[in-house]
Amino acid sequence: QGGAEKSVAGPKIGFMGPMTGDYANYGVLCNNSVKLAVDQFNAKGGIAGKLPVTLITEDTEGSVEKGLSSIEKLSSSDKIVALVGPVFTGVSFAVGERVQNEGIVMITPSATHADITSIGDYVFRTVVSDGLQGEVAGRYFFEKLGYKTIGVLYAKNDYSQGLYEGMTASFEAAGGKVTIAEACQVGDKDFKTQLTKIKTANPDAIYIPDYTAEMAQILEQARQLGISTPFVSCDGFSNPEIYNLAGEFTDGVVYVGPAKVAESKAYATFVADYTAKYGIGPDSFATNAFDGTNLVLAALEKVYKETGKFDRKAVRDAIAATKDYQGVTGTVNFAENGDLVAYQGLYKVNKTTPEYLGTYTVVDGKLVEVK
Amino acid sequence: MTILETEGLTREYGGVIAVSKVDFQVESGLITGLIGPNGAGKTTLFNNMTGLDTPTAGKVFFNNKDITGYPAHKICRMGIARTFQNIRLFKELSVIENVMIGRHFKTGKDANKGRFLNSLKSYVYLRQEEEEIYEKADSWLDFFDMGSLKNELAKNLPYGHQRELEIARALATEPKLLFLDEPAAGMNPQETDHLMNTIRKIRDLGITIVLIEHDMKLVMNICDTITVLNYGQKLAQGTPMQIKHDPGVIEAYLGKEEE
Amino acid sequence: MSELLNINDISVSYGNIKALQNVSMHVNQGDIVCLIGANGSGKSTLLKAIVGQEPLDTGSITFDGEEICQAKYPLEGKKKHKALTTDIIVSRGIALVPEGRRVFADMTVEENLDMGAFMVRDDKLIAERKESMYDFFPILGARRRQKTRSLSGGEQQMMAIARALMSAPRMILLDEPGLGLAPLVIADIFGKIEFINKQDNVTVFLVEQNARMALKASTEGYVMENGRIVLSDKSSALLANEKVRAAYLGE
Amino acid sequence: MLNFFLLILIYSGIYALMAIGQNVITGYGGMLALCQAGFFAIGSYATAILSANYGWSFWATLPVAALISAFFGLLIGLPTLRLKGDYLAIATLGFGEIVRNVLNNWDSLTNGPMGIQKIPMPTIFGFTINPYKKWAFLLMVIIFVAIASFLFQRLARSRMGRALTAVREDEIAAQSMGINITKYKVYAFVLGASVAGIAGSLQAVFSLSVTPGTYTFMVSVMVLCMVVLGGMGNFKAAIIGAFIIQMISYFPQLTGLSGVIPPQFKQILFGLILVVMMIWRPQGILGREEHSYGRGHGHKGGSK
Amino acid sequence: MGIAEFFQHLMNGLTLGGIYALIALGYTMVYGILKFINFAHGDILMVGAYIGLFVFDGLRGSAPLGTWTFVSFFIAMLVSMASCALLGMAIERIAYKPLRKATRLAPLLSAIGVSFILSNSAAWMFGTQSRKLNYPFDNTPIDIHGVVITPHQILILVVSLVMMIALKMFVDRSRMGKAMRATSLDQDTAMLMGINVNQVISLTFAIGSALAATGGMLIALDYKVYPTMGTMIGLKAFVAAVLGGIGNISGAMFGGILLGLLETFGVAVFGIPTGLKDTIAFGVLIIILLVKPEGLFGKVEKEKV
Ligand SMILES: Nc1ncnc2c1ncn2[C@@H]1O[C@H](COP(=O)(O)OP(=O)(O)OP(=O)(O)O)[C@@H](O)[C@H]1O
Ligand SMILES: Nc1ncnc2c1ncn2[C@@H]1O[C@H](COP(=O)(O)OP(=O)(O)OP(=O)(O)O)[C@@H](O)[C@H]1O
Ligand SMILES: CC(C)C[C@H](N)C(=O)O
Ligand SMILES: [Mg+2]
Ligand SMILES: [Mg+2]
Repeated sequence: QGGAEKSVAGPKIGFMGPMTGDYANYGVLCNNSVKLAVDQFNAKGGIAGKLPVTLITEDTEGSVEKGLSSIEKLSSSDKIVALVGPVFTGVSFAVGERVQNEGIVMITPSATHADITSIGDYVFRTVVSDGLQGEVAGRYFFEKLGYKTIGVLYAKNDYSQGLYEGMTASFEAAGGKVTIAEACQVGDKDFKTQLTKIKTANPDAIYIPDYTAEMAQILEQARQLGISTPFVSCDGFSNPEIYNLAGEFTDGVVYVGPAKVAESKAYATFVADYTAKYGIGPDSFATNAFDGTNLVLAALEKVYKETGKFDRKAVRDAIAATKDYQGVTGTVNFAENGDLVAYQGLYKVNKTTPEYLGTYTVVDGKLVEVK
Repeated sequence: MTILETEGLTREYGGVIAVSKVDFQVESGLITGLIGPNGAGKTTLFNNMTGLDTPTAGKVFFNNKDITGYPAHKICRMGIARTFQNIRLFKELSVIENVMIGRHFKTGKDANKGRFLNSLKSYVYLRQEEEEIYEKADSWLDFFDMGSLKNELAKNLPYGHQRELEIARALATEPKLLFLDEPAAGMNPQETDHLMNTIRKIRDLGITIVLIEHDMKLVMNICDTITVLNYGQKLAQGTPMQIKHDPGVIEAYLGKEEE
Repeated sequence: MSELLNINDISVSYGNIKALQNVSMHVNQGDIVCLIGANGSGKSTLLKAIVGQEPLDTGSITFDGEEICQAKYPLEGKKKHKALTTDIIVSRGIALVPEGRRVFADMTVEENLDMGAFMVRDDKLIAERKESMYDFFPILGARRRQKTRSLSGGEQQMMAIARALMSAPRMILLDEPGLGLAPLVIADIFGKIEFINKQDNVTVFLVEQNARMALKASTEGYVMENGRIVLSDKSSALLANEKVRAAYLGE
Repeated sequence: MLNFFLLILIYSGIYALMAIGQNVITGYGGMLALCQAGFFAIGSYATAILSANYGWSFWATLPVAALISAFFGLLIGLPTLRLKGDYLAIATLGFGEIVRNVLNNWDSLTNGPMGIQKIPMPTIFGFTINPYKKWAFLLMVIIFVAIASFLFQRLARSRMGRALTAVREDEIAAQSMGINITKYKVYAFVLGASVAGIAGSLQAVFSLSVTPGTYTFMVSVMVLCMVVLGGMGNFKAAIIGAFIIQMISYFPQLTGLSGVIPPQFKQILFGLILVVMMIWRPQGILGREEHSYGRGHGHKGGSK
Repeated sequence: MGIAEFFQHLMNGLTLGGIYALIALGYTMVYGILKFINFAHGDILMVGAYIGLFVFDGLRGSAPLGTWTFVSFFIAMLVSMASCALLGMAIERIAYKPLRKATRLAPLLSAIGVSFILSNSAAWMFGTQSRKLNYPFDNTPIDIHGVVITPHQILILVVSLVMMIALKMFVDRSRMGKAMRATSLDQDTAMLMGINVNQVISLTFAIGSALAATGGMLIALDYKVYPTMGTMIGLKAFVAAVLGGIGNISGAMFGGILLGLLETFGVAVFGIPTGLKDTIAFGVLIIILLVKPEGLFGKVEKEKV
C-alpha cells in the first residue's frame, strides 16, 4: 500500500453482474443502484470528505468464465478493495472462491443459494438465503394455506432448483406431498407441456420458483390452458416488473419475499432518486445492492479513519462487524457465516397489488410469525 | 487373359435403364474402347465397375474376383484407377499435391509390421515419406511434360492440362487397369495426337486401358478392341476395322463418313 | 453488312497471368465467326469478357454500336467508367453457351429451358420455343422432367445449347459446343448452327477445338495464341493455310 | 494488470486447443461441426468428477478426459458419413446441446445445475499449479498448446493430412484415389474431440468449478470463429485466431474502457470487428497453410 | 393419459410448432438462395418486434380492445415489415455482399457479427427489460371439451400456413421466384440468363426480413419483447428448417410443426423427465437426419460423376 509520504488515492470498488445477454436486466438494475450509492457518496465529498470512491463495473455476461476474468481484472489491474456482486448464484460460486483467495470482501445483493456464504469469511450477502426461503415457503403453504399437495414447475438452474428442493423438503416434512415436479430449461418460453401435465395431476397449488419474466410467462400460459389452481411463488415476484408483464394473471398469487420494513423514509427517497435517474424503478435485488454498496462505503470510511489507508482485510473486518445498520431494506445484520439476518415476508397479490400477510421465520423446524 | 469382366450388368434409375444386361470384357494389356451415342450408358458402366455406383443386377469381376458392390477406395487399391468425364481435380490444391494424393495408399505400408505400427512409422518418418512421394509424383508430372506447372493451382490450368493432370493422378496409384472417360474432350487435334502417344506410352508400361471417347480418330487409331453401347445395351464388339464398317454402329453412332 | 460486335484492343488478366493481350476483332451481322487456338490460349476468357464476366484491363467492346464493356480505368483519360453487368449485356441480345455446360443441376430439363427464356415474357412463345427445342434435340424431349444433374455429359451439352437458344438471341457465343458429343450429333449441331444462322439471322461466334468442322461451318476465322490474335481471314482461306493445317487440323 | 493479461493468455491457450481440434475437423476435413463445446464439457466434467469426487490426480484424469471425448467424437463422427454441410452443423449442434442438457439433468453424477466445486489443483513434483499464480498455469497451458500444435501440424503434413485435404476438396475423387473417406472423417472427429477434451480438463482446473452453463453452443460458435478468422487449414492461424478473439472480447477491459463505455458497446465493437475483419480478409488473417513440397525445388505461387 | 390431455398436448405441440415454422420460413428463404446461415435472422426478428411494439403503442394510445386496436396492429405490422425489409437489404449490402465469392464460412462470421451488433444496440437503446406487446384482440381461450386453445395460437397457425402457401406460390410460379431458384443454383449462369442477381439477392433479404418481422411481432404477443428474444427461437427455427430440408418451404413449415410436436410429446407421452426435453428433440432430430440426410422434404440427390 501507499508509502509513508505518498497520499492515499481514493479507493476503488467493483461491481459485476450480467450487463449483456439474456439476463442482463438483473445486472443492469443492480448496477444502477451501486452507481447511485457511489455517486451520492461522492457528491457528499467522498471518504473523509476528500477521497472520492471509484466504481468499476464489469460485465459477466452471466457466464462463469467471464466472471472469473472480471474478478481477475478487478483484483489485479484495478486493485479494488471490495466487490458488490455477482448477481447470479452460478457465477458467485466461482467468483466467491477467488475473492476468498485474494482476500477481497464480496457482498452479493442477489445470489440466494443456501451454500454461497459457506465459501468463506469474505463472502457476504444482503439478500435472504434460499435455505430460509424454502423452509418458510414449505411450512407456510402447508400450515397456513392448508395445501396438502403441490405441483412444482422449476427451471434447471441452481437458483430455481435450490428453491424447489428447499421448499419440497420442508413441505413434505410438514406432512404435505409434492405430487408432481416438472423442470424446464433456462431460456424456455413455452411451458404448456409442463403445465398440461401438472394440470392433469391436479395438485392443490402450483409452486413456480423462477425469474420474473419466466413467471409472468408461466402465469399467462396457465391462464391460456384454463388452469385455475392457485399459484405460489418466490422472491422473484417482488420485482414489480411482474405486474407489467403478467398483468391481472398475478391475481391471487401468494409469494415469499423479503420481509417488509416499515415504509421508511430512506426507502421512499431511494426509490424516488433511482426512478428519477434511470427512468425505471428498482427491483428487490437492486434495493439490496444499494444497501450492500452503502455498507461497503461505510466500512471504507471507517477503515480510513482508523488506519489512513484501505486494507482489504480491514475492510472485510469492518463489514463483518456491521451492527444494526439502517439501510433502505431495514436493519441489516450479518450472521456468523456472512448471511443476512432477516426474516421472510409473505405476500398475496390482489389484482396487481401485493398485500402483506406477515413476517415469518423458521425456528427449530417450526414456522414462527415475527411480530 | 481377361482382366476385368462384367456379367449381365444392369443399372436402373427408377424407370430409366441406363445400362442393361451388359457383358463387357477387358483383355489384359490392350486398349479397349467404349463408344456409343450420348446417353448410351458408357459413363454409368464405368461408375458401376469402379465402385462409385452399384449395379441393380449383374456382377463385376476383376482378375476373376467378384468385386461387385465394393467401395470405390477398395477397388482403387486393387489396382483400378480412373478419370472423370467432368473433371474432378482437387481444384484448390497445387498440381503436384494432386498427384501426391494419388500416392496415398502406397504409403504407410510395410508388410512386416502391423497396421498401427505402420501408421506410426509413417507419422514419425514423415519427411522421408513426403520426399519419396514427391519424387514419384514429380516423375509422373514429367511423364506428361508438366513439371513446370507443378506449383500452379489445379483450377487455373487450361482444360487440356487438367485432363492430363487427372490421368497423372490416376497413374500415381500405380494401377493395373486404367479407365479414361473422354480423355480428349476439349483438346484440339494436335493435342489429341499428343494424348494418343501418351496413352500408348501408358500401355507400354503394362497398364491395361479402357477409354470412352467420341473422337473417332483417337479411338480408331489406338484401340485394339472396341465395344459399342446403345440405349444401355451392347450393340457391337470387335476391332476398329469391324466396328467402323458395322452398319448398326454407323446408323446409331458414326454416321456416314464425310470424306 | 453491318458490324455487330466490335472488340477493341482488350486485355484481361488473372492476377499476374495475362490471359488476353490487346485483342481486337469484329463480327458482322449475320456471320458465323470461329475462333480456334490451343488449350489455354484465352478463348474462353474472351467469351467471358464479352458478356462482362471478366473485367477488362484495357480496351472496350461494343455491341450493335453501343459500348457494353470498357476497362474500369481506361489508360487515356482517367474518367471512371461503369461496365455493364452481365444480365444487362445479355438482355441486349447476346447468349453464351459457357464452357463446361453450367446447367442448373437441380432443375429439370424443362425448367432449365424456362430459365433460358427468362427475358421472354410471353408464355405462349416460350412454350413454342421449348417444343422446337425438343424437336431439335429429341433426347431432351424424352428427358424433360428429369433433373439435369442425372443427364449424361452429352445430353447436358445439348441442353446448354438449347437453353441459350431459348432467348432467341441476336448473337450466340458458343464455347466448345461439340464437347463430349457423339460424332453424329456434332455433325448435326453444326448443321443446326448454320440453320439458325440462316433462318433466324442469328450471328454466331464459335469457339471450337474441332477446327476443321468449325472452319467449314464458319465464314470468318481467327486464330489465337497465348492471348493474342495471330491470324484472321476468311475461313476457307484458313482451311487452306499451311500453318493452320499443321498446327490445328492435325495434318 | 499483468495478471489479467496472463489470464487472457490462459483462456486463449485453452481455446486454442479447441480451435486446433476444430481446425482438423473443419479446416482440413471441410466438415462444418458445431460441437466443440460438447467435447469441452465432457473433458471438464471428466476431470471434475474424477478428481473432486474420486480423488484422482489431475494428470490421471487427463487421458480419461481425452479418451471419453474421443469416444464421443467417434459417436458423432459416424453420422458425418451421411450428413453434409449445414445438416452436419445442425446434427453436431444438437449433440453439443444434448451434452449440456444431460449434464444439467443428471444430478446424481454431475450435481445438476449447481455443478461441481472445489476441484483440486494439479500438482507436479510436489509443486501446485495454482490458477491464482498465473505464470505456472500459463506455462502448463503453453506446453499443452505447443505439444498439440506440434503433433497436429505434423499430422497435417502426414498422409492423414493429405487424405483429409483430398476428402475436403472432392470426396468422389478422393475415394477413387484409394482413400477411405469414412475412416478419415471419423479420425478427424476423434482427434478434434480429444484435444477439446483436454482443453476441458484444463478449464476445469483453472476455474476450479464446472457448471453446465459454461458450455453453451456459443462456445462452439466462437471456436469456429477463431478458426475462420485465423485462416482455415492452418494451425498457427487457429492459435492466433483464438488469441485475437480473446483479445477483442477483453479489449475494453484491457484498455480500461470498460468503466467508461456502456457494456453493450463492448459487444457491438466485437460484432463490428468480426464484420470488418471478414470483409477485409475473408480468407482469414493467415489464410490456408501452403506446404511447399520437395526440398529446395518447391516454392509457392505461380512459377512459369 | 386421458383423451383431453392428449389433445391438449397435441394442441400445445402444434402451436409451438407453428411459432417455429413461422420463423423457419424466413430462414429457409434466405438460406435457400444464398446457402449460408443468416445468424442475424433472429435479431432482425427482434428489431421487427420493437418497431412493431412502438408503432402499435403509439397508434393505439389508450384505446380499448376493438377495431382500432386491430387496425393499428395491422399498420404496425406493415411498418415493421417495411423497416425490416430495408434493414435486411442494408445488412446484405454491407456485411454479406462483399463476401459472396469468399469461402462459405466467411459470411457466417460476418452474420454473427451483425447479430451481436443488432442485439446489443437494442439493449443499449431500449434497455434490457422485457416489454409487453398487448394483444390487439380478445385472447380469451376457447375451451372445446377440455381442450383449450387461444385465438392467438390459431392466428399463428393460420399466418404461418398462409405465408407458406404464398411463399411457395411466389417461388414456384413467379418470374422472380424462378430467378431466385436459378440464383441459388449458380449465380454466374443465372446472370447469363439475364437475371439481375444483385436485385434478386436484395429482394430475398427483403422478403426474409419482412417475414422475420411478422414472426417477431406475432411471437412477441406471447413471449414479450426483449433484446435477445430472437436468439434461442431463431436457433430452434433453424433446426426446424434443416429438419424439413433446408431451402424447402413446405419443409420449413413441416419441420417447425414436427419440432414443436417432438418437444411436447417427447416428454408428455414417454414420461421422460421434462428437463430432458431438448435431449429428446435433438436426439430425434439427429436420428431423422441420419435416416434422411437431406431433411424430410429434401431430395437425396446422389452426385453423378
Ligand atoms: N441418376 C440418374 N437418374 C436417371 N437417369 C440417369 C441417371 N444417371 C444417368 N441417367 C441416364 O442414363 C443414361 C446414361 O447416362 P451415361 O452418363 O452413362 O451416358 P454416356 O453414355 O456416358 O453419355 P455421354 O457420352 O453423353 O457422356 C442417360 O440417358 C442419363 O440420362
Ligand atoms: N480463374 C483463373 N485464374 C487464373 N488463371 C486463369 C483462370 N482462368 C483461366 N486462367 C488462365 O488463363 C489462360 C487462358 O485460359 P482460357 O480458359 O481462356 O483458355 P482457352 O483458350 O479457353 O483454353 P481451353 O481450350 O483449354 O478451354 C490460361 O493460361 C489459364 O490457365
Ligand atoms: C437475480 C436473481 C434472480 C438471482 C438468483 N437469486 C440466483 O441466485 O441465481
Ligand atoms: Mg459419359
Ligand atoms: Mg476454354
